[in-house]
Amino acid sequence: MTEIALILLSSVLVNNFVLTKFLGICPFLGTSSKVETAVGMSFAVMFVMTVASTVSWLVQQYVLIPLELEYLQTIFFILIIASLVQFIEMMIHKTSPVLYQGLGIFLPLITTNCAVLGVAILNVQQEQTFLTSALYGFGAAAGFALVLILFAGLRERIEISPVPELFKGSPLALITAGMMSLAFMGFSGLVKF
Amino acid sequence: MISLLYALASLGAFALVAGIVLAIAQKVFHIEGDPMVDRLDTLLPQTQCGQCGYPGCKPYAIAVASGEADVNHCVPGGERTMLQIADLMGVEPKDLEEEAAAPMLAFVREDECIGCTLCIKACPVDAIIGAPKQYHTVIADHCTGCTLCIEPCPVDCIDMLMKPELIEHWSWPLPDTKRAQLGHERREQHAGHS
Amino acid sequence: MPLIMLSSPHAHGGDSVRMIMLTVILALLPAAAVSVYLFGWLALLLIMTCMLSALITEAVCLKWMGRPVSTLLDNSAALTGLFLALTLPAATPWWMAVLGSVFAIVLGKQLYGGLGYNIFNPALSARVILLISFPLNMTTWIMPMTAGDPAINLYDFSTCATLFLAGPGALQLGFDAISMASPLGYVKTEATLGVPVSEALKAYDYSYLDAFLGFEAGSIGETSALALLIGGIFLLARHSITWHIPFTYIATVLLLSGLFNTLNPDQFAPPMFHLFAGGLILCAFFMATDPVSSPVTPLGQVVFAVGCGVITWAIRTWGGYPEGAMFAVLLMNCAVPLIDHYFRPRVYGHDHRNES
Amino acid sequence: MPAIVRKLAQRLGMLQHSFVGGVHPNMHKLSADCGIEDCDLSPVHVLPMKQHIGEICSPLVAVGDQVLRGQKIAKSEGYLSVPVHAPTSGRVVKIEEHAIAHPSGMGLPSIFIESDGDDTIDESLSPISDWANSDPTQLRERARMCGLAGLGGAVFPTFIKLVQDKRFPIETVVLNGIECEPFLTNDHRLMLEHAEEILEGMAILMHMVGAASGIIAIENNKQDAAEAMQLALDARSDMDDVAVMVLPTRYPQGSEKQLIYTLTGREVPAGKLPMHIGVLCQNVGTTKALFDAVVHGRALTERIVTVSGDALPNPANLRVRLGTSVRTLFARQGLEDFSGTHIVHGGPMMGERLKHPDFPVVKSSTGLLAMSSQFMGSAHTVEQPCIRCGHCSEACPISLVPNLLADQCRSDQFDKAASYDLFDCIECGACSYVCPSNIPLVHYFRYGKGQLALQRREQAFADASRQRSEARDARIEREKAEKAARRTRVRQTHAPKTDQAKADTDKPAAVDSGAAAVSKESKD
Repeated sequence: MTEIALILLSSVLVNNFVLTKFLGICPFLGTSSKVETAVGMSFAVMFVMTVASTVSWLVQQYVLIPLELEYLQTIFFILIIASLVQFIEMMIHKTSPVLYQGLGIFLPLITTNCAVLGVAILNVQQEQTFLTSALYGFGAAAGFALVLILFAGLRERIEISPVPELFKGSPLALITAGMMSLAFMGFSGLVKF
Repeated sequence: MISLLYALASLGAFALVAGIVLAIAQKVFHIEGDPMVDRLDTLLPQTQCGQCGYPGCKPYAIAVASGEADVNHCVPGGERTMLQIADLMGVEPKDLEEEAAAPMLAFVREDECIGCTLCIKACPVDAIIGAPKQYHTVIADHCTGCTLCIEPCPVDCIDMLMKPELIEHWSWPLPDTKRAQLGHERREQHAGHS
Repeated sequence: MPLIMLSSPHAHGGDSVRMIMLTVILALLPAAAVSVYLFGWLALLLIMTCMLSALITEAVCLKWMGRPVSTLLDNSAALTGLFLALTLPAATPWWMAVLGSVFAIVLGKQLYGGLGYNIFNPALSARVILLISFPLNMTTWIMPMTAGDPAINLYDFSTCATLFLAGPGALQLGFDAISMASPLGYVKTEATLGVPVSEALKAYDYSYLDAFLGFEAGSIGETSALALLIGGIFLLARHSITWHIPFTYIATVLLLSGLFNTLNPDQFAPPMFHLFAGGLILCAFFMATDPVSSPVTPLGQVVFAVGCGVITWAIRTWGGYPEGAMFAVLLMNCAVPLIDHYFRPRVYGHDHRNES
Repeated sequence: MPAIVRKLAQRLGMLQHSFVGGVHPNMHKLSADCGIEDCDLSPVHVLPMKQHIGEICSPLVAVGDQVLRGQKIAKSEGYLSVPVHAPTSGRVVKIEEHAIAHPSGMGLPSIFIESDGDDTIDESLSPISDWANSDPTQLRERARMCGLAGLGGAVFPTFIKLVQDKRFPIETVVLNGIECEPFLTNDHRLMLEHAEEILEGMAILMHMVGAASGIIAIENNKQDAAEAMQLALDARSDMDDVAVMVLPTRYPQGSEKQLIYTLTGREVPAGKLPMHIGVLCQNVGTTKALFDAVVHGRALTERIVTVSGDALPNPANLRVRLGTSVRTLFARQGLEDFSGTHIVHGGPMMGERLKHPDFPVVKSSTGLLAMSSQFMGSAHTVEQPCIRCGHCSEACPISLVPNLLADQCRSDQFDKAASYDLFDCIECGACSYVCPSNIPLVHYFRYGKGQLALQRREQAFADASRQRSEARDARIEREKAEKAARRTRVRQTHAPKTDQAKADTDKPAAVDSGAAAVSKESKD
């Protein structure tokens, strides 16, 4: 029980994928201009990441290792992720056309979200079990969701501020992300994992 | 050699499974038509004026939804409509090609009207009433000011008049302060490229 | 006044931003005075340098952005400089103070559009940047009231000026003699070695009275709980802040530490230690209540303060850094727009919050 | 006192309910000791065709007509409306647009009546002295006929509220003598000088809505008025369940919703009226007017106006006929030169600043203030950035978050502002009053509300246009189909078979090319 909590805490706060591992920066900046879009993106990423990390663990354990095909790891994982993304894309298009339009290109681009592949590969490297890899995937996605939604809130506020011309848009967004990253450094060492 | 076969077979099998799952998903999540068209259509001002190059608001909505038309062709809708469409479509706003004119109303000079009904046929919202050989009249509350009735009139008896300003419809402008100007600057900028 | 359209109301209560900022500066004066008493010329030099460089940076920024330089008179830059100085260790060299002020004004405030638009507390963000960039300098504390040591007399201007201009290296020999660990740092280090908290405190010769009055190592403005409380009560009385943030923040820390201390006194420090140690009171009364970077609504402020309290205590107890208060405030700053959105008060005549 | 503690105390019954927020502006009640004076008749009275909230009236008289005081000169069009009456006897000299007390500077069609000096009263409405045995609906019609509208400034047609509805029985009648606006003293003086009439009016109100109890609410800066009302109350034997309540002074206590909460601890649900929670709230001035209408059969032709302001030499409370020029009122009180002064219609917190004094006194004219540039300047200085101090949220009597709302209005996020309950704002001005950055918050809200109203109007128009357009397309389609069907029938009976096959293949092509030509043309 404690271990589960620690894994979650570690992947959400201490080893946050975006702010301490600097993975998944592209969707982090791309889909954070509105809180609504960010929430949609968060759910999509949470789904893809959790399922991808479990499926890829299964594939790794029961296909790649028995067949000694570890060198095909990346290809397999990308295939899994791409299929999942296709699936969620169809689902969102059906259930929420507005969110589909809002996410635009970033929805199919979850495929290339390095955080997703990163979780899958890190699970293999850290020799996680089935349960912990699922947890780790979910925690990483929750961490991504947390900072994405926080960041979207901040950006909505920045959007209506008289920011100097030179820093409008991405420059200030990146500076803000940097400041958030500094703040998240406060969590370092909180969980030794 | 064997391992290569394994690799090909497993990859192929996996791709097949993924393909089947996706095919089923495609069936389950199949959508009829384009839900964006109706959403876009509600944003348009429904003047049916054809200034966008399409024969009405709905055709323009269809064209925008399919990506065929740009978001900035609706003249009477002005900047606000353009921004809303761009927002809904998730694309960058574009500059308007034409400034929207002040809202106008068509008015038939009745003593000159010969009762030919051509303007009645031209009106896209049935805002002109009258029978053949009788004076025609524009229902002011229904007129969208699209000017489509001007052209067909053989005796040029239709004028476009400014819509009267009503005290009930008067609204406060933005406060005239430095900060408000900043806000406007931002809006212009937003409309420009951001 | 130009003849433009003016909406009601046509009367005004007379409050101004300038007065609000001035009130906070006044409220900080006791703490600043105590810091000068404890750390001598070092504290005075630090405060002066920070305030001056903050003002100059602000003036340059305003000029550069084409805004009226008279905006300086709103006192906000001076306040930021003072805030920053009070969170720095006494042995901070001048260049670090200047750098911090520039960070605070430029990165913390002006890039976001100036006063009122910053997301993070400017002084705290500069403090954290300095801490992460210069960890050694920022965790080197000196003993307050070091008047007796002939090598380093904090009440001697020339010694302090040398220390301030050339850094601790200039007085290496004597400096070690007066540097010491802060209580939080000491307890944390001992805890990693497996020493129970109570023994660590005994070994440190910790006294609650000293901590309350300010005779302990720490940033120049955070040591004296008494002076800070006087300032805080002044702010509350002047209605510059409301009770929500400071009260909830401190209560959360006390509650959490009290609970865990009761469960396991060896591993967890007692609540009173948490209260007087580090920057808790400074952060609770002055940093977390910074209006610009805290929530607007009372309920939002309570949520914000609970978050600050939990994070502060968690970092102090388990984290890698001995002090978590400023990280906690910065982290909660990130959440302010969302808190503002989700914790609005119930509007008159509406049954539920945010039912729309 | 912290809000939590206060709420808890209120729940436990240890403390009286009290609305949240509010401010304590400097009251400047300069004319509190000035008795009500009668103002002379004006040579010309200007009666705008709309002096209430609701639909505009249409004139009943023509130029040259002779009218009597109290004669109906404009009839209401629609339900939410009350008629307009001649304020004195005389002749209609013209009917045209005239400036009114409106911030836009726009005017309304108005009837100009030249006074003949006789002030002959129209006696066509008979007094109803035995109102206690009259049918409430008859009294309600009397209130409408006499043009009664809320004289506290909101001018909501009074008769609409005076209704007995079985679903919403009125339990309490609240008489609003709060007058929380600075400078204004007209209700104060009215209560001091006409306590008996007001009480009689209140009795009529209670009879009309069938209420058992009543409260007369007065702020504690008008102790003398409270005493006068109490004295008059004690003299009556039929109003045992009516109490005078003296409330601590706080702005905006006079706002209906806030007052009802303070008195009863119940909130008027959003979008509902006080009657839905069993309360009727009337201003003392309106109640006095109701008394006049019922007992004397007099239409609403005059009201008490506080003429005051820090730039006015002689503040006063005047009984003024509607339609009197404001310029003459100010001149009567010693102000002739308007350079450097600002005219405010209403109180300083909610009144409108007007660019010139050439507009008539109307039913909503509670006060006419001449303010110095210095006074106005303190409220209208350069706006500074919001420092999010939250003082506005604290002051807001309906718990909005004004600074976020203002941000949204400023950056045209109107839908978001609406979801933050922009339309619940009562525009009391407490937020702007306390704002240390001098942000004209109310102005932003008005801008936002106006823009939202405009958008909604445009949307409704667009929806209607779309329906008409779709109906037209459907009609054309149907006609085309009918025509084609007819043609086919005709061809089938007359033409040889080969021709018909040819026509069938030709026709769609022709239609297509026609449509293409049309779309090409419009593109050009």
